Amino acid sequence: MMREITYLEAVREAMSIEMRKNDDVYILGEDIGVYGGAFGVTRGMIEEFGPERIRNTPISEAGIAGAAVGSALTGMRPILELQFSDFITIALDQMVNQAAKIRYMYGGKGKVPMVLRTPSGSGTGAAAQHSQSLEAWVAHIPGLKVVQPSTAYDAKGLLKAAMDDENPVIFYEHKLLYKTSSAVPEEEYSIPLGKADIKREGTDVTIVATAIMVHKSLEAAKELEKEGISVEVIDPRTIVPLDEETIVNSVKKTGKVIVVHEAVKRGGIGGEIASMIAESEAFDYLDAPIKRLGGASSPIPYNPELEKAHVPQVSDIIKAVKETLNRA
Amino acid sequence: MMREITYLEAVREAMSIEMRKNDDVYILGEDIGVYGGAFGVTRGMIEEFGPERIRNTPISEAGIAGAAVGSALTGMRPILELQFSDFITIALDQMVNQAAKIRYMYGGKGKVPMVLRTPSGSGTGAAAQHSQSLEAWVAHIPGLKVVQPSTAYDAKGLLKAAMDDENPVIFYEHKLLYKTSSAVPEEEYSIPLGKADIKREGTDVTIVATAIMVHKSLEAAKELEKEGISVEVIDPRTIVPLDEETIVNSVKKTGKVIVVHEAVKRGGIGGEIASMIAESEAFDYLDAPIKRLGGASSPIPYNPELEKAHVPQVSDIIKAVKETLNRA
Amino acid sequence: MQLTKEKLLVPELSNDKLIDLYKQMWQIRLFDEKVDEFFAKGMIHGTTHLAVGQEASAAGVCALLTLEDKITSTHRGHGHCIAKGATADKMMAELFGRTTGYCKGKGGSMHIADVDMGNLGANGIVAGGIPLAVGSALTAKMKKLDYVTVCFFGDGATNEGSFHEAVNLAAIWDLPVIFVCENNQYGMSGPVKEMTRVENIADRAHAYGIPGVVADGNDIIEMINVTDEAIKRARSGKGPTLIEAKTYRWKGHSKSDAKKYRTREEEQEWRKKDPIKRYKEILIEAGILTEEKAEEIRLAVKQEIEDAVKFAEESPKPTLDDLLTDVYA
Amino acid sequence: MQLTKEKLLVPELSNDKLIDLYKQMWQIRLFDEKVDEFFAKGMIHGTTHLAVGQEASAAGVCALLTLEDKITSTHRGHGHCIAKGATADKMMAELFGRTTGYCKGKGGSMHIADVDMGNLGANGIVAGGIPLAVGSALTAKMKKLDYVTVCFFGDGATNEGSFHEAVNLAAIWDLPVIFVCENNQYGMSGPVKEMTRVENIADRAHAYGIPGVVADGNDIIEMINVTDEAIKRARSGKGPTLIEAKTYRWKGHSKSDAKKYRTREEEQEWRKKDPIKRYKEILIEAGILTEEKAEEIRLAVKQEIEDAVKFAEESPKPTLDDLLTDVYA
Ligand SMILES: Cc1ncc(C[n+]2csc(CCOP(=O)(O)OP(=O)(O)O)c2C)c(N)n1
Ligand SMILES: Cc1ncc(C[n+]2csc(CCOP(=O)(O)OP(=O)(O)O)c2C)c(N)n1
Ligand SMILES: [Mg+2]
Ligand SMILES: [Mg+2]
Repeated sequence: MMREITYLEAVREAMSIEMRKNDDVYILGEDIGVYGGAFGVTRGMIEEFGPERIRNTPISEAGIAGAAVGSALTGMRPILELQFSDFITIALDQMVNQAAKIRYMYGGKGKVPMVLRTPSGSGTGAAAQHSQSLEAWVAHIPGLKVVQPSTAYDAKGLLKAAMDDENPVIFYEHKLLYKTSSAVPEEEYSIPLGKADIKREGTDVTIVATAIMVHKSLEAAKELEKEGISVEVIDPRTIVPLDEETIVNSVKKTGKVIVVHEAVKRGGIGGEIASMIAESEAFDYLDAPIKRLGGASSPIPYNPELEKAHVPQVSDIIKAVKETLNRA
Repeated sequence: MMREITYLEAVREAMSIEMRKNDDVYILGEDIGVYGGAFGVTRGMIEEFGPERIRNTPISEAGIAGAAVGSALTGMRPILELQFSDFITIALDQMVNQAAKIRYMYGGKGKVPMVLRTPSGSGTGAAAQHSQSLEAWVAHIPGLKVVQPSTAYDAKGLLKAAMDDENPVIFYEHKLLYKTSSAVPEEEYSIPLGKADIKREGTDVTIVATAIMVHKSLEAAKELEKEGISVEVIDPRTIVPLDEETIVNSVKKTGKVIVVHEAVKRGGIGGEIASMIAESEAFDYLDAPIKRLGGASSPIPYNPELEKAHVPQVSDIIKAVKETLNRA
Repeated sequence: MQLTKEKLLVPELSNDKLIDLYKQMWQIRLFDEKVDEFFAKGMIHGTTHLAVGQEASAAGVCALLTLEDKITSTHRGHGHCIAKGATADKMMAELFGRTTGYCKGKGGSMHIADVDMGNLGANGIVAGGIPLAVGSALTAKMKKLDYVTVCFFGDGATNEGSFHEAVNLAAIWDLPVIFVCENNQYGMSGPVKEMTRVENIADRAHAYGIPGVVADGNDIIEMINVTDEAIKRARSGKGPTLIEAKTYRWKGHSKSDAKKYRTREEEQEWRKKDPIKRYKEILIEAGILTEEKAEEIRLAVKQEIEDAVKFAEESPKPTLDDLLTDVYA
Repeated sequence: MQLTKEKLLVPELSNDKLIDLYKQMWQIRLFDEKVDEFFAKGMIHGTTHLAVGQEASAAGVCALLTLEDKITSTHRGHGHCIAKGATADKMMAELFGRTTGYCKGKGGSMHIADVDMGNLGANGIVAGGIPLAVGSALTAKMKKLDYVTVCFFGDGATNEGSFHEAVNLAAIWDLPVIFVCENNQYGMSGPVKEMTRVENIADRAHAYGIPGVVADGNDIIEMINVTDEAIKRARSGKGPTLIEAKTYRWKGHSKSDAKKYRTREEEQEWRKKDPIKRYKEILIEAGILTEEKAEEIRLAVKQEIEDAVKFAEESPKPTLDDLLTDVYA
């Protein structure tokens, strides 16, 4: 049987394998050295790769993002670890106004092969400034690819593809998934960016869910199965590029769809996915309105009960499925 | 007959009237003094209000945004002029992680009454880093209100409401609208945030359009009228709060809807608006799929023909209306 | 006031005030020690950053502040809160996520604020509070109010662009703000010596044309003296000062920290410079305090913290309806 | 090399090279004069920022660079491009939005780049190129390549957080980068004297523990000399230098600028320090150039620019399909 490792280990393993093969790959970020990074992802790596390639930086998100872009433009393949995805606010100018635009703006000359890895999501009690899910921002920017793995297996394969990409990729790791495990091959493999995964097949309703919501949706599907409801759960895995085909085909099959993410519902990527479905050939197959579930329209509260109430839970998903089925 | 003034003058007038009445209001920003701001909006104001209240700043978007937030928190009512809305990338941490969250995060104590005014949009040939429309970013953040006036009249009234608001408001001015004129009362008036305006009544199809797309939609409506097609054009005016009721009622009436904005379609606010409609009671009235028009998935090119091709034009809107009617 | 042969205290402070400050240092330490205990037991949600060992800078800097004066604080903010007048009960209630907490349980350790009392808030964003402090000082200047704003931040924060932009603004506008860098030698793990090439963080003041002062952050008397000067400068319209308080955090960065980036020996060296012990010795030598009285104070504070815990535990939790209170957009 | 009694040129440059530099200064000036003319006539789309009056820093700093060396530039970047080897025809084609332009007409004035030639790009974001330069220098260090990276930016840019963060990074990592601040006394309109409290921008180097040098930015010989030293430092692994070139832009900030923030007298004073004229006089005094030869050069450059215009005008425009070329996400 294949060994199981955690999501966190999968991320680390993908980087380590790559770094052993390719000297151009290095990691930079705050406290990624002996400290091992805020979540321990790079723990042990400085011992293997040394401080040049596991490059501890000052607390300077704009500077290190720009340094990553500049080094990528001149031949390196940096992996930038941003301690919390909320701090992308500070690194955003370099990612959006430089990294994303350079190739196009320079008439195709110049490329920026880099990965910005960053943990997102709530559930750790870190409150309003350390718990956001802001992937919709970068997904809105032409020139950035956006990845959100939900399992250890996917994390390893998607990170390999991200590192191989010639263009900037924002790679979101979910904090609550770091300790979850799945079977992961020891050798390297790549999961193409833009290929959704049907995490569970079903016939009555499609759920498109990202990151941790994949797991909540699978739990909901299990519950619903007991009531004879067959749920298909699709994990897009990358929101840019988005595998429209897999999603559309599923909706054509089930005729009902719910989109679930942890990010605030208002202006979240769910609107894009739902609208894409509605604009597609699946529209004529829809038996019920497309429902979206997402975070509440408030900053993320500290109190643990409120924090949970902020994001969709299994019970919310079950409720949404039933409402959708009743509408059909 | 009421005098006409430009959109730019309307913005300036709203600020001047308010500043004459309320000493707590001041403006800060780069080159807003004798230079009059990058687009000339504050021209003449330093002569009337002096350099303390028309406060020229260094080129420090993060610093001045934070200074605005801090002064708002302690009793001032700052208006921050950001030279180009693309530079919100640099001011974003203060707006998103501080301004938007302070009231909630502090348990309701503390408020941040400030307006961030900034010009957005393409069409001036300023290329990839000076032409974006990033309103979807801030609309995604609980705690920020987002305004996009399309006429001089609306600009004056909405800015008054924004200045009166006890909370942070992002106020987008469209560069190509600065020189457009409309009838504007001399005295002050307020247009409530969250109240859409039906810019043209119609019965066959609803267009929800923002900022400059309001005008392009009205042009399209005029053309279509010649062919006997009656178009209703709704201008939400504020995307947070969004006047869902006016939009939903219109769609219930026409059964067909197109959402148009200049921002990149992928991940733009159109997805939110379209999904909101699909989730509402209007769903059952829909005779055709909801169409969205928005900017292409590329950075904004310099060449003027390509620059135009990047964003929806009147002909694109006409085409979309016809396709929608054919589907119905 | 000549406290002892070596110690001159410049501003006039009563003996009661000096003893109060001693008490306050214990409040800071014992509050954080208690929080540490709760985190170790998993009794508190989230994370926390403790200021044990850094009590002298919070207490010393705030010693001369009035109720009208403001502060901005950091992720490591409990000490600043207490020094600015926050009480342990409402702070503990906040950490317990209760409605009686400073933020009704919605902010937690990194966001304790009390705007009415002049505490403009702890901050989870490193350097995030620096521009806020400048804005607060701008209000004072524009409204011709007499208050000063003290802005606390760490050594690591001085590598953020926000630090640079904000200090420059305060400098060119001569704002009444006092920048207090608590240089505890490390960021989360990054040693200040590797993260900058300057000898002292205070040297960075040159880049803004303002005074920069290095102080022994574990000596409350020195902290009071340098702050006194900075406050006078600020209140007389002469603009900001950057004070660097050299100090050390005794605990790990946050709740989980193996402290691999520093040695146990270094920790021991710094523990010898315990700011509370040093202050106690000065007060005793000056005849203001006795060992017995000192112990009494410590025990009283201990009880105060226990009472705070009780208050927190007995306080109501928010209901789910509270998720959307204080939401306006 | 003792050029004249006063002028010592430290690095060894041939007379041909020195004359080339004179020509280059005219290329920079006449290119921008031509662009100015086109904008005034509304013949070019968008906006532009001209470096007329600042020719000595671009030409002087780049005089010693090899093809492998890199530069990052700014919104006011035409001069840097030319100094790093760009040709007027492809630059002009870019401004005309043609497919033969450096960016196929998609970048425009603010984004001219030629990565293969070591020009990592002009930049529309003030200070945006500074971290990029640091990244480029990091590549050199990590790959053990011998190139240096020159990072151009304005006085205004030094108030951005990116400047601070990036220079600090370069300093702690001893990166081979040369920071060249072209202090032309103003941002868009903000006078450097009001936007900072330092006497010289070069003083900011203290905050990073690196050398800061003030130079006469209108004296190409001085620019070459200080750059020479900085390059040697960089190539020998000693890290970055901050050079401040004091200079002045003759034109308005961008195409529409009433220049109310400065006086006509000040402009006249600076015009007297015309860098081209000064250099010409030195070369003539040193016996390297004659008035006749100088005029010949100017006329040749003039023709070159006319040819560039012709090239641009005759070049094809992109088709609508080009909107989505070079798009990957
Ligand atoms: C913008 C930002 N970057 C990174 C972090 C993560 N972080 C929290 S505290 C800290 C170290 C701060 O160091 P310093 O400023 O010296 O304060 P200290 O913790 O030593 O008191 C880091 C990196 C953060 N909260 N915000
Ligand atoms: C981040 C950012 N803020 C503001 C601007 C608008 N802007 C363009 S150039 C300029 C002035 C720059 O001054 P300086 O750095 O001195 O360069 P100079 O124009 O004098 O060459 C400003 C404010 C910008 N392009 N980018
Ligand atoms: Mg520290
Ligand atoms: Mg300048």
